[in-house]
Amino acid sequence: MDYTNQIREIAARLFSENKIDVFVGYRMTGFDENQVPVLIRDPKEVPRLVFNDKSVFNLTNYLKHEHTRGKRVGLVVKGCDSRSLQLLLTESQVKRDRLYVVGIACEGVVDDAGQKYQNCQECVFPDAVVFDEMLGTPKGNGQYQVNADIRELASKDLVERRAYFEEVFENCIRCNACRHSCPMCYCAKCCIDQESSTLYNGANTTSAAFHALMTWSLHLAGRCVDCRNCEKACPSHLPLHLLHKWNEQVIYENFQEHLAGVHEGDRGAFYKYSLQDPDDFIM
Amino acid sequence: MEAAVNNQLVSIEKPEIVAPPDWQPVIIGILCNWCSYAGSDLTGTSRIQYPPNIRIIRVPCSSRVDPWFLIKSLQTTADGVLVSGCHPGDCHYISGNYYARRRFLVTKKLLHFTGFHENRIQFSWVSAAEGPKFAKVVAKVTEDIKKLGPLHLYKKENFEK
Amino acid sequence: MEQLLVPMMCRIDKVIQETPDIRTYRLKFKEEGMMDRFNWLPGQFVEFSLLGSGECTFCIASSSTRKETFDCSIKRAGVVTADIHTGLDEGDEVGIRGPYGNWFPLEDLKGKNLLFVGGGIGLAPLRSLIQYCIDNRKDYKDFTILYGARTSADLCYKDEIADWRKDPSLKVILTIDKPEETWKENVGVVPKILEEVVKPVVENTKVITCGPPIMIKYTLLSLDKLGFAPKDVITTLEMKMQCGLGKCGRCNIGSTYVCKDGPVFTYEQLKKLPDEF
Amino acid sequence: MNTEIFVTDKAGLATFYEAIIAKHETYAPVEKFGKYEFKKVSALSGCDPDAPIATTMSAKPLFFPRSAKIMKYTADASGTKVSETDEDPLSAQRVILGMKHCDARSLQVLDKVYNWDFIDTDYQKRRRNTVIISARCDKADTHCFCTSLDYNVERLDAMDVLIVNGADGKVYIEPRTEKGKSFLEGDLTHHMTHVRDNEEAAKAMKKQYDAFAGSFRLNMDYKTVNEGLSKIFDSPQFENVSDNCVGCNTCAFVCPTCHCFKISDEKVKDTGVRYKSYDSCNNGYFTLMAGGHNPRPVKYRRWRQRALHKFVYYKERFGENLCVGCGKCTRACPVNISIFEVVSTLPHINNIQ
Repeated sequence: MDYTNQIREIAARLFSENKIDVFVGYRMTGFDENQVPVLIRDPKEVPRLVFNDKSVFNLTNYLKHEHTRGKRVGLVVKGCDSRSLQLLLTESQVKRDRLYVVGIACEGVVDDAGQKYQNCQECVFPDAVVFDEMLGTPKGNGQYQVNADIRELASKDLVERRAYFEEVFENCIRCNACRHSCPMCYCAKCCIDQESSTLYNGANTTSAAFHALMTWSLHLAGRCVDCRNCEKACPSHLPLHLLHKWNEQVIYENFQEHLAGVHEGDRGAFYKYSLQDPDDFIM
Repeated sequence: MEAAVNNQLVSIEKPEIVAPPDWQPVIIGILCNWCSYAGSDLTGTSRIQYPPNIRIIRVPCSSRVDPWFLIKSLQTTADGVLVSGCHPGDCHYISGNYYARRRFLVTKKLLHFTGFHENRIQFSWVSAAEGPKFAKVVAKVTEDIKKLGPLHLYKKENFEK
Repeated sequence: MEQLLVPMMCRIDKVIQETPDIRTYRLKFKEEGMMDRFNWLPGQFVEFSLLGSGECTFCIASSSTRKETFDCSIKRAGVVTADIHTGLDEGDEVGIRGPYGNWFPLEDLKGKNLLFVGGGIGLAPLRSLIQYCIDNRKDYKDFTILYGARTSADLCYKDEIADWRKDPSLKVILTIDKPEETWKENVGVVPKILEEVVKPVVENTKVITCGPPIMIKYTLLSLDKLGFAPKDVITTLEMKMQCGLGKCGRCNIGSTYVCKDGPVFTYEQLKKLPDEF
Repeated sequence: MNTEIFVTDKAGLATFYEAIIAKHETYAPVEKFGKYEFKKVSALSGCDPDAPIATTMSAKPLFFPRSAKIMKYTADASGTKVSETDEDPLSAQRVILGMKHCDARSLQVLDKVYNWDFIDTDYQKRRRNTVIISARCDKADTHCFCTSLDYNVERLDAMDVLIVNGADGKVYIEPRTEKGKSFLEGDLTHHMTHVRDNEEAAKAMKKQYDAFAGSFRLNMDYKTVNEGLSKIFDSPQFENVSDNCVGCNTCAFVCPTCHCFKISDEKVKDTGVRYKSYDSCNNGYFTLMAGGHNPRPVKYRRWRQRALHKFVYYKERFGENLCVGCGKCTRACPVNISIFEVVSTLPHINNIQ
């Protein structure tokens, strides 16, 4: 998967037609195989753009920053990124007419070892769902499957699971990188770090991590697109996908819901209801 | 599900936590203003007894209950949480409790997945006329939580001593 | 360092509602003899904590020459100050640590005419210095106090200002931003009154100013215009602080720590700092 | 020259480590969730003192805890009682194994700020009671640039005991401080050969260092960086380089020299605890004052503060760079921003090879 040349052409064309103010893409770090997101404002810098299977970061994250707000943006999106873009559009966070979206029919991105990421192996929607222009041949949708880690963990008993997650929460350093790198976390003020003394736990303790991660994942339930920006950002390498994938699975199985951000105008499972929803757990 | 070992009450999720002999669970009850709160009021005025472990918070509607409240309760003081609202179809705001139902299920499942017993958070539909039912629900929740033993989430150790 | 961050408990002696959103808390240490050991100079600040809510930085608004108690004037602005306003009453307890920071250059001020320019809650640190100078009256020459607020209701320390006015050697000029029916004194923003009404003598005069950032900015420009040398203009800076000890890394402007090297700076020093306050 | 060196082999080194773990409270890199972190260990099998990769988090939490309790309080009718916490700031001696040079050096840098004016006694106590045993890296990582900064990596005396794995399979153990010297006395080193002013050993160690120093991909001249950055406060360049930063704070949390903290209260009814925990200048609310004024309201200003604090402000104030060249921030950054790249290109110097 290498669309470097096509993306450079598109970006150059958009700049010359004066359709965009800034183009968000990837460039090489210049010192290793990895890539850095880059915001290109000057058409002269277009040749720095690249795109291949190391283009990992979900660029829709930059739509929430002050740097692209109010600007006309050109953007490269993979399958999962386009789903978060779809949700951002549905939630009125970005304006469609200000965007030029280059969709990718994604074949999965790889980590440092050249191994495909887990979410790419299990990807259901590899093709961009929102785009102005599509690169690559669409592969069609995959089959939803239960995450392997979830299956393994769910088979353990309560005491083991509690011990496992206690370790997860203990290793959390409360840097909030997960939240900052999540494209769906755009609140100006987040409830997990409001500087309001009675609600917020500023301390860096296990219980504060429990509170922050659980609340965060529940606020993303039905909205998480499984791009795993959070997990890749986590300096403690915590398995944050467990929380999100579990919620996704619960919603998928119990409410027969689609995955987040697939359909236009679909705000996610928590914004609608059905009379047939399970009721047996309520007294 | 019996958590008692050698007559000592231990936490079902974390057996190394042993309850002190005089331990009583703290349960947070989050009740909707229009049905369950009125129902609990009726329980009181009808002089029906129910366990005193519950601390009641009144909210406008069960859909006001953000999953955050449940997490926060468990994190700080509560050993269990009860959320109660109007029966389906009876919501004062037409459909609030239908939305709430979805959230509760996901929250309950997630807590269960991360190693908390399912009975730590419980839900009920109690209408304004169901005073006896409210007493029964509280009695059941208290009984359940007593069996589960203390939650003793990480935070509490900071405040004891 | 944890021990350095533990506050001493104080009891609130008196609460004075200065304006709708400013209250003055008169404090006294609970521990016997602590009041004698607690020595401060005008311009220094303390960390005021409402246990359970958090800590805030406030300057001490009274002079160490009147030492039975000390005052902190608190404006309702953020989360903790809102908790302080709603939660604290006479007899309640708060934590205090301090005093921290530097103080007004008292030695340099000796034998000079003093012009105090204050705005809103900015009178609080000046009040400490004014009280100190009144108590050491012979060391200083003429006093002029120019004080402005948005409305007449927003003027702090009204009783004390009335006292100052009784003293013939003190010239007190008040101003509010917008005209009001019952208001008989000056109307207009502080820099304008400074230029048009006060018309201070430049020779042998030191100016001490404190107020909201925007007022300070224009006051400094006016003072420049009037011909004051930057070294004769003294102001206090406001920065977010948490430890007050020069460790938490919050209050630095360039390599200057406001909590250690400040909060009192001369205009001359300010000009050298990067523009980040 | 007066150097004492203990010579042994790989097996002897393992025995040495085992003896330390058996005798002292020991911390060493332990693998957790696919990365290394300093943890208390009870057996050599559970840890890896010679871990080839540096720990993701620095050793900073062992000296400056992630979240330290400042005090507890209880309020009742008779008034509020404040008590200091029972947290022990370390009274017994402890040993840290496998600390890299950069981590050890960072403590020397932090000493300056903690021993300035108000003295942090807890930090000092932890410092005093810790013996640092450091194995010199064999090879620099992609993001390492410790040799480019203002300290002599070869003669660094921040660690108490230095371990060098010679190319010939021999292991050289050298005490670098008085504390290290007295630590090595006794039965810890019984099975080793003790040599003094041995040229052969010195040569082998030098050779190892040269190989290590030669493996650096990143080289810069810190003086040019210090000087260059100090002049460009108003440069629009900061906006460009901070463009792709997502403001996630990770860099500050993993940095061995970042020392900013916040103070926060937690309460349950009438009791509460006050904590001091890490904070980062990349947080939007880091300098947000009550009332809404914020001196650093936008990302590039916060970013500038971080870069300049590291290479200009701290240097002006304390005479050291607040950076040890460990590259932890670059490895942790979700978008791979390299602090080396930024500071070396910002003053229009181009040293990336």
